[in-house]
Amino acid sequence: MTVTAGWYMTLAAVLFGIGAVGILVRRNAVVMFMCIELMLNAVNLTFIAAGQELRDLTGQLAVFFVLVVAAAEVVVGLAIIVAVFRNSETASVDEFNELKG
Amino acid sequence: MTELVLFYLFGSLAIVGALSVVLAKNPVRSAMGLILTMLSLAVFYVVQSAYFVAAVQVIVYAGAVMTLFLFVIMLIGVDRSEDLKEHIPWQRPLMFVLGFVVLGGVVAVIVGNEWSWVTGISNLAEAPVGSAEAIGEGLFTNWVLPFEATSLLLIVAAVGAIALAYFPAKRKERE
Amino acid sequence: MTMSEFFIRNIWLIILLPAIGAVVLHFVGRRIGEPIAGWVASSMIGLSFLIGLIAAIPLFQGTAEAHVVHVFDWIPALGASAELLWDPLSALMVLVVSGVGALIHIYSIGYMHGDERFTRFFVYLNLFATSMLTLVLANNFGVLFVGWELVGLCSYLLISFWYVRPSAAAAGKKAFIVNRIGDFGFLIGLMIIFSTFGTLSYTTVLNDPGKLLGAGAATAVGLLLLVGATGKSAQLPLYVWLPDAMEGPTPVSALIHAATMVTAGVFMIARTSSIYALSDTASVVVATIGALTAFYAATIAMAQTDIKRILAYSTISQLGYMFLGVGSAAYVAGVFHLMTHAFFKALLFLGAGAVIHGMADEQDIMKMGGLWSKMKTTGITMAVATLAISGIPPFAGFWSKDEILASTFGRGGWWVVLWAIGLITAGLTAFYMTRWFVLTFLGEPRWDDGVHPHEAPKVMTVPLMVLAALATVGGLINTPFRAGLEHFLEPSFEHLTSGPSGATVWLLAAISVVVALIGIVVAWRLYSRRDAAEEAWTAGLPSLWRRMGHAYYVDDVYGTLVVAPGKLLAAWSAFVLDKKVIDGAVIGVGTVVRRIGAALRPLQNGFVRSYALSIAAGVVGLVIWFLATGGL
Amino acid sequence: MDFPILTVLILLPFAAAVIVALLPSRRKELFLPVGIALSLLPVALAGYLFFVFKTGEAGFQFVENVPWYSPWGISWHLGVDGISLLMIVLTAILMPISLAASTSISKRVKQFVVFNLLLEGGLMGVFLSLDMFMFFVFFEVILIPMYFIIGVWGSERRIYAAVKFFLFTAFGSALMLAGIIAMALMYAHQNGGMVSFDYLGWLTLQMPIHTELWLFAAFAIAFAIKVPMFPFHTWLPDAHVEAPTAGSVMLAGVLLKMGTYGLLRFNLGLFPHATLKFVPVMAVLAVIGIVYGAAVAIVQPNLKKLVAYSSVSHLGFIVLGIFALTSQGLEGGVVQMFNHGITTGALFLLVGMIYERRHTKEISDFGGIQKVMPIFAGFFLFTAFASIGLPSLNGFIGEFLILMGSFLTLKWYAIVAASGVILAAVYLLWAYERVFTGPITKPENEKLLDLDAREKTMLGVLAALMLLMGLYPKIALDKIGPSTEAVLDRIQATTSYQVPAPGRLADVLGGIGGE
Repeated sequence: MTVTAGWYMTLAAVLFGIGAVGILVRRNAVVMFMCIELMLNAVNLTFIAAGQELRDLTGQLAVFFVLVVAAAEVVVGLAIIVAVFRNSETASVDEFNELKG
Repeated sequence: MTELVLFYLFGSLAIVGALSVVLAKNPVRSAMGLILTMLSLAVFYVVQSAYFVAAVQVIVYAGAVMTLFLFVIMLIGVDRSEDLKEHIPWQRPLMFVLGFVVLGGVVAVIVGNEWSWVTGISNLAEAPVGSAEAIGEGLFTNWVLPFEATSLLLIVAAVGAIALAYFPAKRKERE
Repeated sequence: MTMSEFFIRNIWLIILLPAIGAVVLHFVGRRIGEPIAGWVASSMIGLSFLIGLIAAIPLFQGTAEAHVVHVFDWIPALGASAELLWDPLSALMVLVVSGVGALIHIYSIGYMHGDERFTRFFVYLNLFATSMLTLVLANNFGVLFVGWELVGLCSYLLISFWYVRPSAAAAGKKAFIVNRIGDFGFLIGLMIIFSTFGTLSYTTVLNDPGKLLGAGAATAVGLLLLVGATGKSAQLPLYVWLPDAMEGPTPVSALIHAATMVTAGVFMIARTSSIYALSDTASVVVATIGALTAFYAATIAMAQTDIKRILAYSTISQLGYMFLGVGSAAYVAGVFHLMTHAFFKALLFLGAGAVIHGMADEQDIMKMGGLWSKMKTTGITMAVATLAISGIPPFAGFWSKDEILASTFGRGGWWVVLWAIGLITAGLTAFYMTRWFVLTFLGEPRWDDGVHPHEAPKVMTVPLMVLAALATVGGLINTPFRAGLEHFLEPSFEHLTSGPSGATVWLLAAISVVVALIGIVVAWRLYSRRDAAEEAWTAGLPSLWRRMGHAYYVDDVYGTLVVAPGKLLAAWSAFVLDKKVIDGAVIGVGTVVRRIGAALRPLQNGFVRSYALSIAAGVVGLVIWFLATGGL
Repeated sequence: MDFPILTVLILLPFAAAVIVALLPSRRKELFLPVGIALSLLPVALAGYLFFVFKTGEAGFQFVENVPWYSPWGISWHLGVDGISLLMIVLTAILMPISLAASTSISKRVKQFVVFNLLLEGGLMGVFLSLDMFMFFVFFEVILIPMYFIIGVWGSERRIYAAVKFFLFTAFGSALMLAGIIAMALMYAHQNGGMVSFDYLGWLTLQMPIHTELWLFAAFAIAFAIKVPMFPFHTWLPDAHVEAPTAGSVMLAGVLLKMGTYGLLRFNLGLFPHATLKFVPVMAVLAVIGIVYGAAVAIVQPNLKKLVAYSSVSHLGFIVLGIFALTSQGLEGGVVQMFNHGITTGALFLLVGMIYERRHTKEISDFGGIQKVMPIFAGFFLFTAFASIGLPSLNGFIGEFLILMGSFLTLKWYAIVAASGVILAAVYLLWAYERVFTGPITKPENEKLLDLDAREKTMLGVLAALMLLMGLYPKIALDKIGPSTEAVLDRIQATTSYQVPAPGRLADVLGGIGGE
C-alpha cells in the first residue's frame, strides 16, 4: 500500500474539519485564531501533496506565500485581540456584537 | 513502507494535536496541540521532499508564530475558564448537523477507497525537490511580483500591529 | 427722399424714442432728478408724436399706400418678425397715443411733483408709450402680442405704483391676472390662426383670410380674440380690474385706463376686421357684449361716490360703445369714438386729478362741491368734457357716439335692440356725468376741515386746456357733412357698414340729443339743489341703488365662485394630493423597504461565530451541490 | 488634428476641481475666488464654441471619436449639435454665477467648490457624449456631487432631501442602464457580435415594436424622474428647499434639463415608433404637470418651494413641446430649456439672497420689503415676469413656440396648457405682493440691506440674457432649428408620421370648425 496524495488530502480534510468545528464552538478569540491556523496548515498539506503528485514546484511556492500571509495575519490579528482585551478585559468573542443589525 | 508507517504515526499525532487545540480548556494546551500538529505536518513535508517548506514550517510557524501566540495568551491570562454554555440560539444543533455531514463525507471517502483524486497524471517526470535553490529560483523569476507584494504586506502588517498596540484605546474616553 | 418717406421707412423710431427715454431714465434718472427727468420723458414721447405727424402727412394727402417695415426676424419658425405697419389706422392710433400721451406726460410733471419715485414714474410712462406704440404699429400678431402684454405690465407697474398701500398692490395684481385670463383666449385664437396660416404676419393672415379660414373657424377665432379684448378693454365679464385700477396715480388712470391701453381691444378688433367680416356670429357677440357692458357699467357709475370710480365705470361704459361700433362693422365709428373718448376721458381724469390735487387727496365727491369758484380752469374744462361725453353737439362725443348708434340702428333686426340699449345708456351717461360735475363743482362746499382747494399749476392746466380744445372740436373731423376720418381710414378696412343716410341720420341724432338732455336735466334737478332730493331719489329704489353702489357685488361673487374654490383646490392639491397621496406613495415604498429590512435584521446578530456557522453551512451546501451535479 | 475643444470643455472643470483641491487648506479665502476664476474658462470656451458653431447645419460638429475599450465598443465620442450647444452654454454660464452666490458658505468651502466644479464637468459630459456608456457614466457621476452639495451644505432636513433625490434618480437610472445594456446587446446581435454603445450606431438598429415600447419606457422613466414629470416630482421641492443656493441654481438650471434633453435626444431619436405610441401618455402627463405644478405653487408658504413647483410647471411645457412633434414645438422646447435655466436660476439666486439676509424663506415673514430693497425688488419682478412669460423677455419665446407648435398636433392639450400662463401670473405676482408690497409689518425687515455690487453683477448678467433672448432669440433659434428639424425628419422617415402642414381647420375644435 503506497501513500498517495489522496491519503494526505483526506488527513488534511480531517484537520480542516476539526479546525472549522473549533471556530464554531470556542469563544476564546486566541483559540479561534489557532483554529484558523490549523485550517491553514491543513490547506498547506493539500498544496504540498498536490504539487508532489503533479510534479510541480508551484504547490510549494503557494505554501510559502500562505505561510507569509498567515504570519502577517497572526501579527495583526493578535494585535487586535490585545487591543480589544485592553478595552474590555475579555477575549470572548461573544462579548462583541457591536455590528448587530 | 517507511512512508506508510510515518503516515500513520504522524497522521494520528496531527489529529491528536488538532483535537487538543479544540478541546483543551487551557489555551496553553491548545497552543501546544497546535505545535504538535505543525511539527507532524513538517514531517510530511519532508517525506514529500519539500525540505525548504518543512524548515520554514518548523522555524516560522511552530517557532515564531506559536511563540507569539503564547505571549498573547500570557498577556491575556491563562486562568480564564470558558463558559461552556452556548448563548447563541441554533448554533449548537446546526453545528452538529454540519459536523455529521462532513464527517460522513470523509468516512465515505475512506470506506469507498476513493484515494485517487489527483493521481491521473503522476509519474510524468521526476518529483520536484523543494530545495532552497529551487524555491528561490521560483520566487525570484516567475513569482517575483507576488513575492514583492507579500513583502509589502508584511511591512503593512508590522506597522499596523505596532499602531494597534502602541496607541492607547480611546473608547473609554468617549464614553 | 422727403422727410415723410424717411420716417415711414424708419417708423420704428417712433417706438425707439420712448424706449430710449425709459432706459436712460432707468439708469441715470435719479441723477437727473425732478423735474428734468419728466421733461426728458415728455420730449421723447413728443418727438414720437412729431415723427408720427410727419410720417402721416402722405396718408392725410391720400398719396401713400400702407407701408410695411421689416425691422428684424424675431421668431422665424412662427413667421413672427418684428415688422411694423404704417397705414391710416395705425397712424391715427399713433397720433392719439403719442399726442394724448405727451400731454399726460407733461401734466404728470406737475401731478407727481414731490413724489419720491418721480423718475421711476416717468420710466414706466415711457415704457408704456413704447409698448402701446408697438401694439398699434404691429404688422404681426406676435408683435401685437408683445405690445399687448407689455402694456399690461406697465398697467401693473403703474397701478401698484404706490405699492406701500396694500390695496394698490392688490389692484395691480388683479389687473394683470384678469388680463391674463383674457390673454388665455387670445393665445388660443393665435394658435388657431397660426395652425391655419402657418404664420402670424398680418400680411398673410388679414389679406383675405376667408381663403383658409372657414366660417366656423372664423367664429372661433373671432370669439377667442374677443376674450382677449374683453380682458384688455374691461368688458363684461372681465371688467372687474378697471375700477380697482384707480388706485394708480391719476395721470395713469387718464393715460392707460382711459385714453389708450383699454382701447387696445377695440383697436385689435378693428385691425382684424377682415376676420370678423367672415363671421356674423362673432360680430354680433362683440356688439352685444359692448352694448350690455355700456348699459351695465353706466348703471353702476350712477351710484358711485368716488370721483375716479365714476370715471372708471364711465370708461367701461364708453368702451362698450366702441365694441358696439366695431361689432356692428362700423369700424370707423368705433375708432372715431376711441379717439374722441381719448380726448374727453383723458381730460376728465386729468381734471379729476387736478381736483384731487387741490383737495389734498380727497376723492369722495360727497365731500366736494362748490369748487367752481376755486378752480376756474379746471371747472370750465370739466364742463366741456361733461358735455362732450354726454353727447351734446357740437362737442366731440356727440359725433362719434351718434355715428355708432346710427350704424347699429341701420342694420335692423336684433341690432335695433342693441341700439335701444345704447340709447338708454346715453341717457344714463348724461345723468351720471352731470351728477359728477354738479356734486364736484357746484352747490355748497362740503369740504372736510382744513381743506383749502386751489387751482393746479400751469404745467397741469395747460394740458387740460389743450385736451378741452380737442374735446370740443375733435369731433368735427368726421361729421355727416364731411366724413374726413372715414375717407382717411377707408384703406384700412375692407368691409365697412355705411350707416343710414338722409333724414334717418338726423332723426336718430335728434333722439339721442333729447335723451342726453333728459339725463342732464334730471341729474341737474336732483343734485344742484341736493339735500332732500338725493335721499328721496335713493329712498325710492334703496336696494337697487345700494346694489349699484356696490357694483352689484360682482367682485364678491367672483371671489366666492372663482377665487375661493380655486384657492381651496390649489391648497387641496398641495397639502393633500401632493403631500399625502403622491409623496405618501413614495414614502410608503420607503416604509415597506424599511419594514422588510427590520424583519431581516435579527439575522445580523453580531456574533462572529454565528456568521462563521453561516459560512460553513454555505460551503458545505455548495460542496454537496457540486458533488450532486458532478463538478462545477 | 484640430484642437479638441469638446474634450477640453469636459476636462477643464475637472482640472479646475483638482487645482482647487490642491490649494493649501489654510488659505480659506482663496477657494471661492479661484473656483470662480477657473469656472470662467469654460464660459469663454463655450462662448467661443457658440460663435464658431456653424449655423444651419443639423448634424454633430466638432466630433471627436477615439476608441476607449474596444471589446465593449466604448469610445470617447463627443459631438455638439444645436440641441446640446445651448445646454453647454447654459451650464458654463450658471456655474460661476452659482459659485459667486455662495459667499455665505462657511464650512468646508474647498470641498464645496470642488464638488461644484465636478458637477460642471459631469454636466458637460452628459450633454456632449455620443457614446451611451459615457453618457450613462456622466449621468450618474452628477449624482455624487449633487448629493453632497445638498446633504452637506443644505438646511435642516438636508439628509432626507439628499437621500430622496438620490434614490429617485438612482431608481430611474437603473431602468435606463437595463435599457442601455439591452440596446448594446441588440446592436451586437444585429452586427455580427460587435458590441457598441455608439449613439449614431444605435440609430441604425431595427427592432420589433414591443421591444421598442419597453426600451422607450425604460429610458422615459429615467428621464421623467429627472425632469421631473408628474407624478415623479416630489423629490424636487424637497431637494430645492434644502439645497444651498448654488445647488438649487444648478439643479433647476441645468440638472433638470438632462431629463428633457434625454427625452429629446434618446427617446425621440432612438425609438420613433414608440414615441408615436407614447405621445398621448407623455402629453397628458406634461399637461397635468403644467396645471398641477402651477396650482400647487400658488399656495406654497415657502418661496423656494414655490419656485420649485413653478419648475414642474415650466418643464411640463418643455415636454409638451417635445412630444408635440412639430418643428415649432421642438424648437420651443429646446429654447425653453435654456430660458428656464436662466430665469429659474435667477429666481433661486434671488431667494438665496433674501435668505442670506433674513434666514427664512417663508413668505409670511416678509411684507413691504420693496421699500428697503428696491433694487432687489426690481430684479425679482423682472425675473418673475420673465418666468411668467412676458413677451420681450425670454420665457415667452419658448412658451409661445411650444403652444403654437403643439396646437398643430395636440390641440386640446395645448389649450389646457395655455391656462398655465394664467396660473403663472397668479402664483408669482401673489407671492410678489405678499413679500414686497404693502407696509413693512415686521421690524426685522426694516434694516435689510439692498443688493451689493457682486449680487447686482450676477443678476445683471442673467437679466441681460433674459432680455437678449426675448428680443432677439434668433441667435439661438437659428442654431437649434436645423437640429430639431433633423430629429423630426428622422421620425418622419422611419414612420408613417407626417407633421401636419398649416391649413384649413377642417375639424379643429370638433364641430365649431366644421366647414
